[in-house]
Amino acid sequence: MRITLRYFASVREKLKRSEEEREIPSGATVRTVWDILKREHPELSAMEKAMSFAVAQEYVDRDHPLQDNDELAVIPPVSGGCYA
Amino acid sequence: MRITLRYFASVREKLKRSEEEREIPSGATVRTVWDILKREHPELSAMEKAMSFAVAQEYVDRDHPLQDNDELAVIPPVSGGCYA
Amino acid sequence: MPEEQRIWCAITNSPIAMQELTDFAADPAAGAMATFVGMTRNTNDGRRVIRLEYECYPGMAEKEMRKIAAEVLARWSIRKIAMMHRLGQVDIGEASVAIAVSSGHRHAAFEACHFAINQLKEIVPIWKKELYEGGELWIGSQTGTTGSWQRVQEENA
Amino acid sequence: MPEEQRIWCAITNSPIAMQELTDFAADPAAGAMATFVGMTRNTNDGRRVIRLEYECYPGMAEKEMRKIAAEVLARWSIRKIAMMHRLGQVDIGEASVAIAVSSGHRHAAFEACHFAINQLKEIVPIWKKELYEGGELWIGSQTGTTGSWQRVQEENA
Repeated sequence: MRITLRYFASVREKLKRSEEEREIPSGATVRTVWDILKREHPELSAMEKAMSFAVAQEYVDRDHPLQDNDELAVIPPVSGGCYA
Repeated sequence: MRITLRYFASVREKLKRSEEEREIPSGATVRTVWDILKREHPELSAMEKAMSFAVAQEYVDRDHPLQDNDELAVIPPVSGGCYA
Repeated sequence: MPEEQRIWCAITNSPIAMQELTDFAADPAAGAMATFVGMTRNTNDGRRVIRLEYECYPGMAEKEMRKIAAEVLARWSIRKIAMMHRLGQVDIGEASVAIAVSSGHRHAAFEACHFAINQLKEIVPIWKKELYEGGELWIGSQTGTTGSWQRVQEENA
Repeated sequence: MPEEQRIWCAITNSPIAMQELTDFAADPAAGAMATFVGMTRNTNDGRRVIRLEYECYPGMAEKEMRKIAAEVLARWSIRKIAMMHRLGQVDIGEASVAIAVSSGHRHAAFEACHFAINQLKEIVPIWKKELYEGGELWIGSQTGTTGSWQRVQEENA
């Protein structure tokens, strides 16, 4: 099946792109895709604990099963608002 | 000795004046003057507990001794700000 | 920064211009500003309010406001504080009081701003008369609540 | 009053006009309005900051802001809430985020406004890059802190 991946902020800069489409094995979860990304970009592992994920613009955990045409967003630690 | 009395809000309306000068016995305290006012205007007694006093624009307690030329303000419960 | 550049307290007969308070409180080292605005509400205690009328003890009211502002600077890590109170007639929806506090950190800004309005209502010699449908009333004076001075003492106890 | 008249959440590329937020939140039944404005500070963690640059996950950021606003209305007795976040370059002293909450009572207004900014910083998918003298840095990403989703879970636990 095919999904769209969205990258933001530090992840977008590390991967040098803001989105892409990918073919993934049926039955894949968020974790499956994240493991693939970490294999391709080992430097992502430094943010292992800090990373969150959203499917269809809702936060999901890593066991969330993916479906064809899903949009999966890789969400580094958010830092909206001000410093204060 | 002679002092100036200042009245505000509900007290001003009850006494129908915002200030006056008074001759008071030497050695008088805030309480002395307040007792005189209550004798003249018994309706003030309803606010007995709620009343505060200031001399020279500083809150004082009722035992505060008065001096010649003092300005004594009779301060009903304050209600600045908004309702909320 | 000297205290007079960090505190602005004023009593005014004109409508409150909030922008002036936030302009005063703004500071390049402040990442947070909390403000509070108190407005005349259209009902109170079941009465339909027409408007409020405020008066103060001139001189002492400003002094007590400045004391609150100085206490805020002493208790919290605050850059600047502006406090303004309006006198005279204040119609529904109009502001009678406004406070702006800037700080390096949002928690300090919120706490200090909340403290400032609480203290202002408790101890600054300002009074409001409520004109409602059917009468008028000096707010605070109708009940035998504790006086401002006693509250000051309790605060400091 | 229907929820869409009580909540206004927006993300903008323009400078934040605070007056628009307070105009939205004003209400004749509200006696209190608390606001919060977050601005770019000139230093952070000992670095001299030049400016910040914000980006968001379009669509999801607005949705998460609306969720926070809806939770505020559910948890406190609030009349209206307006929340706005700016994207792109935000210079020193300029506002990146602003929140206005109106209420019948000041305590609810303060608590709700404080809650809203805390939540916004925790869960809304917005990121800031700090340009400082000597480099640049995605704030939040440099440390192995807990992710947004884990924080959402902890909040709800």
